[in-house]
Amino acid sequence: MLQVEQLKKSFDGFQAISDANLLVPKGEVVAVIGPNGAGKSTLFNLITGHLQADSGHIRFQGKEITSMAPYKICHRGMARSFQLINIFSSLTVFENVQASVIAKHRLDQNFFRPAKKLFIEETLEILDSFELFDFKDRSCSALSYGDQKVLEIAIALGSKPELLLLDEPTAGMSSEETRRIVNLIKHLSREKGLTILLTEHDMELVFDVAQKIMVLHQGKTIAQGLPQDIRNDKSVQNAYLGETG
Amino acid sequence: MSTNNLKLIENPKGKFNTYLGLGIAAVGIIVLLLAPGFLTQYYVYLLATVFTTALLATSLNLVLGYGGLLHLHHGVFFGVGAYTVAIVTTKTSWPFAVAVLLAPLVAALIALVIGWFCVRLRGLYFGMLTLALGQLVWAIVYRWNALTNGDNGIHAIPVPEFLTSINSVYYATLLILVISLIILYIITESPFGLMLLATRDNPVRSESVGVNVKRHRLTAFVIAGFFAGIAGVLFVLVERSVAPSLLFWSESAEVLIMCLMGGLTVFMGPMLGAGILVLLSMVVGLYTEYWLLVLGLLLLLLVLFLPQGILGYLMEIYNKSQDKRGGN
Amino acid sequence: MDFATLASQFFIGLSRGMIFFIVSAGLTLIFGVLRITNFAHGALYMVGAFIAYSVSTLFGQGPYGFWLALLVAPIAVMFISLVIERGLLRFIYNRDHLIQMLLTYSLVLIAGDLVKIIWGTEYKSMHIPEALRGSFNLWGASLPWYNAFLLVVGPVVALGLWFFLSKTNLGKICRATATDREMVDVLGINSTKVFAMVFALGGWLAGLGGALIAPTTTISMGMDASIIIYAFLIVVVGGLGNIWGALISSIIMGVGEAFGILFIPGVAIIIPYIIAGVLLILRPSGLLKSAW
Amino acid sequence: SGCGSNSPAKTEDKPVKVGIIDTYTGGAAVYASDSLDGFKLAVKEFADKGGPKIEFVTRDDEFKPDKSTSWAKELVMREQVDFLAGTTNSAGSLAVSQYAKESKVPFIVWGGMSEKITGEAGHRYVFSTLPNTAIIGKAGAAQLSKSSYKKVWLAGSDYEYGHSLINNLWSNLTTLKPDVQKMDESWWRVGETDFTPYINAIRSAKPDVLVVGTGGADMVAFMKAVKATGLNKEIPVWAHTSYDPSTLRPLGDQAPEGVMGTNPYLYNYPDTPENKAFAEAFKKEYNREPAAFALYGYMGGKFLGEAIAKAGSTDKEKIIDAMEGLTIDTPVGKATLRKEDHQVAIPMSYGVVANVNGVFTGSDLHSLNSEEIMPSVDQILKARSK
Amino acid sequence: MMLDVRDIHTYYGLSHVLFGLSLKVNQGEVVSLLGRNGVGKTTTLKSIIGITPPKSGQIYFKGQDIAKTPTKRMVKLGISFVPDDRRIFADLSVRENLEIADGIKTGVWNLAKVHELFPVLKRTENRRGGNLSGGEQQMLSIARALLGNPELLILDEPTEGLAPLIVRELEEQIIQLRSTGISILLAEQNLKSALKLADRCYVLERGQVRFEGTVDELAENEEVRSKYLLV
Ligand SMILES: Nc1ncnc2c1ncn2[C@@H]1O[C@H](COP(=O)(O)OP(=O)(O)OP(=O)(O)O)[C@@H](O)[C@H]1O
Ligand SMILES: Nc1ncnc2c1ncn2[C@@H]1O[C@H](COP(=O)(O)OP(=O)(O)OP(=O)(O)O)[C@@H](O)[C@H]1O
Ligand SMILES: CC(C)C[C@H](N)C(=O)O
Ligand SMILES: [Mg+2]
Ligand SMILES: [Mg+2]
Repeated sequence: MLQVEQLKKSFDGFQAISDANLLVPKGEVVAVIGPNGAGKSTLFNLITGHLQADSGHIRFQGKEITSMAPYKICHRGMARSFQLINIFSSLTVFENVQASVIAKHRLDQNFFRPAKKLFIEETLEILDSFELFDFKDRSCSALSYGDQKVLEIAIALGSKPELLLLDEPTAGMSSEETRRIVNLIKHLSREKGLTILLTEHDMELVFDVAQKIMVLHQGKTIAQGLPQDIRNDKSVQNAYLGETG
Repeated sequence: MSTNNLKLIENPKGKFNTYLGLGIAAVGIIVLLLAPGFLTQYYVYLLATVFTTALLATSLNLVLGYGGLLHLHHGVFFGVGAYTVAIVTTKTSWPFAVAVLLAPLVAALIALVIGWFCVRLRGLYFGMLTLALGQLVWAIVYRWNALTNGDNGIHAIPVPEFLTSINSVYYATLLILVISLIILYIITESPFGLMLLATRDNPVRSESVGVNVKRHRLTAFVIAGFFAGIAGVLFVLVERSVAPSLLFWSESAEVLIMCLMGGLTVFMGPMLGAGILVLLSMVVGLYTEYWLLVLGLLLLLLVLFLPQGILGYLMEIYNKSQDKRGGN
Repeated sequence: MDFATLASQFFIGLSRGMIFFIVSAGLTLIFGVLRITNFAHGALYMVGAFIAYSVSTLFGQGPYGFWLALLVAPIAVMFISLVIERGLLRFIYNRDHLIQMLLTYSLVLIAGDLVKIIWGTEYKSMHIPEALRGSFNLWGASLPWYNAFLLVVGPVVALGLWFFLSKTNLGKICRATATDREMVDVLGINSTKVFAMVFALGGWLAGLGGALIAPTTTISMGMDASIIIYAFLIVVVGGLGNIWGALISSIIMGVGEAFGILFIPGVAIIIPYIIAGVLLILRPSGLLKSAW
Repeated sequence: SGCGSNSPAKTEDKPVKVGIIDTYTGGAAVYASDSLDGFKLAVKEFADKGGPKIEFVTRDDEFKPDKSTSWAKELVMREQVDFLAGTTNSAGSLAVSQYAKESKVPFIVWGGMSEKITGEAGHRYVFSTLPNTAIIGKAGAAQLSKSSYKKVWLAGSDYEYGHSLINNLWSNLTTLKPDVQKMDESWWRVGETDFTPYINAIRSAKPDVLVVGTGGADMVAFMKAVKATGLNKEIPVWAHTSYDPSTLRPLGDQAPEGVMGTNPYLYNYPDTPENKAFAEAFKKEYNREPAAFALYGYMGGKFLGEAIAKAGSTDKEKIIDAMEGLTIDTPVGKATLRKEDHQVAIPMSYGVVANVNGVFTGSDLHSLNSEEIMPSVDQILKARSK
Repeated sequence: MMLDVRDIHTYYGLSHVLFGLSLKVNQGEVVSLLGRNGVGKTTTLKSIIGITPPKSGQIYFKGQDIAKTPTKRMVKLGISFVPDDRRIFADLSVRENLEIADGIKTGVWNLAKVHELFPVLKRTENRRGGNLSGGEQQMLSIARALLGNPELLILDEPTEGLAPLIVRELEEQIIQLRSTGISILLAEQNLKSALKLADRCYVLERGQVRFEGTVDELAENEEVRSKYLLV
């Protein structure tokens, strides 16, 4: 599904990603872990085209997408959520998701159909499956942090992706909310057959949902494999797991 | 602290009861239809000027308020539209209707060219490039004596017989204004309009749900240019003359002020601002030499006490009262 | 075109660039630290020129008049700026960018009419001091002494700003405030004072620019509108908030315009916009790193 | 703007109301305030004599042509004035003139100098009470043709006045001296502050003479730069109004000596009793010497008042008829509003800036009578038929 | 008592983050705030320092209510703060970063002394602040705070994102600081680190204190640890 090879990216001389490699098989949940500043978000930004790679390759469904514009990558079936809340702050909850659905149907340049009447069913369905139905007419800035995080994912799903990237979907969430997200991820993966790539610092969650883990450390992939292998990997323990206890 | 994406207002989309809105609009139109009956000629003329400016301001707001782009030189497209009519009618033998149809198209074309460069820039950089390129257009119009008559402008632009009386001009501008506003309103309510708000709120996110943000902004820019071109046509109908100062940056600054004065958050806001500013500059100018001082002081008070604009402020009050009534 | 002409035109352009720099340095400083788009900067420049005129006239336009004007006018403008900052701007620091622009724009309108009320509409002219009159020979072409004087003042101001910003504690605090006001507060430094001071310094520079230009031209209303557009283009092209960027683009603008006047005198009017447009298209976020 | 009314309500005739649109702010405001004071003086003189009664209101166009027209509309439609007047900006004059024609409200131009106003764009409803650029150009060419200049550099403010002046001067000069050649032209924006680069560029091309058409604040700044760069010592310079007090007063002792120029009027030239009386009356009223624009405004008022008296009516059309070909006494002698083109005919003089007993003023003055310098009626008719 | 926070409620705009939180820091004590991401540790610290002043509640510092005191006066009062994201002035050199903080409030700490504590800052003094590694930035940030000569030093996740080696070094230095008599309030996610450094701990959950006690008490309380700290 997704293949990253020898990716490199530096900012003003600082090598944020020095050698990242990743293979995401179709239908699996893959987690990228690593300490703060390892380059996880940067890697995500490179994959989704928000940043341009210095060198290396990213292939999605067999086709090269390195440094392609984000909207084109989205059209090919990849969607993402963001680590920090990144929603359309002045729109209602409904409109937030609807905007994404409209873009999916490529009607974003349509001038003459009232937006109010478009894709109501489809949007409501998504809102419903995310338990956001009751808030649909609220301004999204009035949602709680947890609900905003959920909305963040709902927007991504509006584009009906085949591959979903989640950047720390439970960061800053309470344990109940975290559980809600875990269930959601499992649901999306098992029932909807979505391929999911995520980052998380919550190891419990990672080992719970991930079928495969990649460890990033100082911009390098230091390990990649099944969860139990990663757990026992010496270098990973030194670089990351060891610290979090 | 990101100033790259202009975040213009806290709650940029006023909710408004559609029926109430329609009702107010209908009453407004009826009053305006009857107005020439009991106004002196001059005020009829002044209202026609207000209509022209109102369309210009509303078209700017598509980019400024809805698109969140700091467009500092919208007057260029207005001027280009007006000049197109002036040049076609005085330098060619084409019928007037052709001039009128051509004007918004030429304005949109210029907007396409300028916009093509500008949409790649953000925030104030965007604003300054609109300014620099717009001034370039101004300088060309100012200098190209053979075509534009230079600083003198073009006067006595011939218009069809039925558009010579001030009352007929009034009704013509009103009609075109209303049609344009309806189209603009439909656009703001369309998927395009919704996505425009989305790109303003969060361009990065818009891009990742599959919107080509640059193209979207460019489209908005061109549409705004198109309607500014129509406003240019109205200007010619009302004034029957054009001058390069239409394309000078200070003119654009005034339009910007109108938008802010009325309120960017509300579709009708810029129109209100246009009305207030046009009337103010005329009326205060009659009584004091220092009308700019008066305007400056008013603006100062507005900024300090009503930063969301007049209509924006009224909407806020309205929304609050609605929220209360709606209960929890 | 002989070398002497090119050289003297270059120096004249450079001295024009120095005025641009002095004015836009103030603007960019305010941009960088306060993050305010100060439209009133041009008005402050104009007021500086008028005050310089008045001071110089008070001394019968004699030799002391000019030097005193050069001293007094910038300081007077600095105080005006201080009043503006304390009285108005500080209430809108956390407001939207456009709102801040609008407030400073309203000051432009007010200042214009106040100048008219105070100084009247008759245009004013201030004399070049005896010592700086006339021209001298430079490789066969002549360069006015006053332009040479500007070529000295510009670098002195640049050097002063450099010294102030990189060598004094206050300068360090300014630069720190530009990147992170909250953290400056956390360190126990009064950022409010820094803001007031930077705005005043910006005003001082605007006033200095006005006082320096005053003897070379007619002091009249409308001076503000013509400089502010240049200053904005320069500041943005240079990179918002970057003083050295402003220096470079001032020089490009001044010299570019001078050569435009030399090579295409008929259409010199479009040159600044072409320069700014091309530079912005080539470097969409300014020549040097922006503080934003 | 404020209203100024000077008519004692003693005759039963309704007063004629004049709407003045002029540049009361910005770089050209001196001219407008001079002409307004001149006009007021004329109005006052009529009032003192017991009629005709003239009322007026003023509007500030800020030197912007579009402002001029919108005020013209306001004055005609709302204020219902009988006459329009003013407009220092030539482009503004042309714009207002067009509206005057449409609305059939006569317009007396005492500020805009473009020859188009009474030339190709002239019509029944526009009058000019100041020498236009055709006249100035002809006089200037006459002055310049006295010396052996060959290579000429033309320069000016990049708008109607500058272009029109330079065009007229150049075409007259080529007729008088077919061997002159134009080196190049420089054009600066209105409101240019720094003339050094222009002057340096021109100087390096070494023309025989530099001919300049600029006005207002730019004129003062230009003259100042001429002095500062010492250009006047190297290359002869010609500029209209170079020795007018409005230019020289702000320059003080920094006026560039030797700059040639044209100007129809100085408070002490022509040295006649009529002029002395006018200058004294003006000085008494406004505490300064009248400059050329004071004369233009004064003549505007004079022509209007005399025409009303002659028509014996306040009907606009009748006043126009009376004005056509009207001759009056002015400080510069007899002045006629030519019937065919409504352009005032007065003598024009030329001279150079000189230091006369410690005061900078015009010297070496020569007068050309109006027949020598007015464009012929044929020329006008030909221009209009285009 | 050095610091006494009583029943504070803090909001970000409309969202309510701290719900009646109270805590105390005694003279010369090291107190640690624990809790998972987003429970409000940073917000508590920012409320004390005045960046996000509480809507209600009191904060007493040496007996004086400082709940409404602006941030810029905290150093003069004797409180210094090291934010979690370090907030180094990237464009200033290391030395300049220190110099601007120097002399606001005089006391035992000066440039020489902080160089003694963090020799690395002497070695890198001419480097751009933004070019330092994460660990060096953390030390610079602490040094900068120390130059304010605080009686109470507030540290937000000082060990976050640092390599284990650097963490150990930093812990040493914090212990050294404590021996100089400064009171320290720190937020930590790293339980090991917290247990090593602190005298007492507060465990937060959703903007409220759920556990309060000495380090030993926490070490023994399996339930609290598994429930609120997921360890
Ligand atoms: N635009 C940028 N300019 C300069 N440096 C950057 C930029 N973006 C990220 N970095 C640096 O790159 C490194 C990797 O950052 P990244 O956000 O990818 O980390 P992460 O692994 O996602 O960490 P976290 O777990 O904290 O989210 C960090 O040191 C960061 O400071
Ligand atoms: N600027 C802000 N605006 C709105 N909400 C915020 C803001 N900053 C933090 N929050 C929210 O407040 C809550 C508490 O955040 P806080 O940063 O205090 O947590 P924390 O315990 O320090 O977490 P961490 O361990 O991740 O640093 C979180 O839900 C967070 O999302
Ligand atoms: C400034 C003046 C010299 C302008 C001149 N009166 C004109 O015709 O425009
Ligand atoms: Mg990350
Ligand atoms: Mg925190």
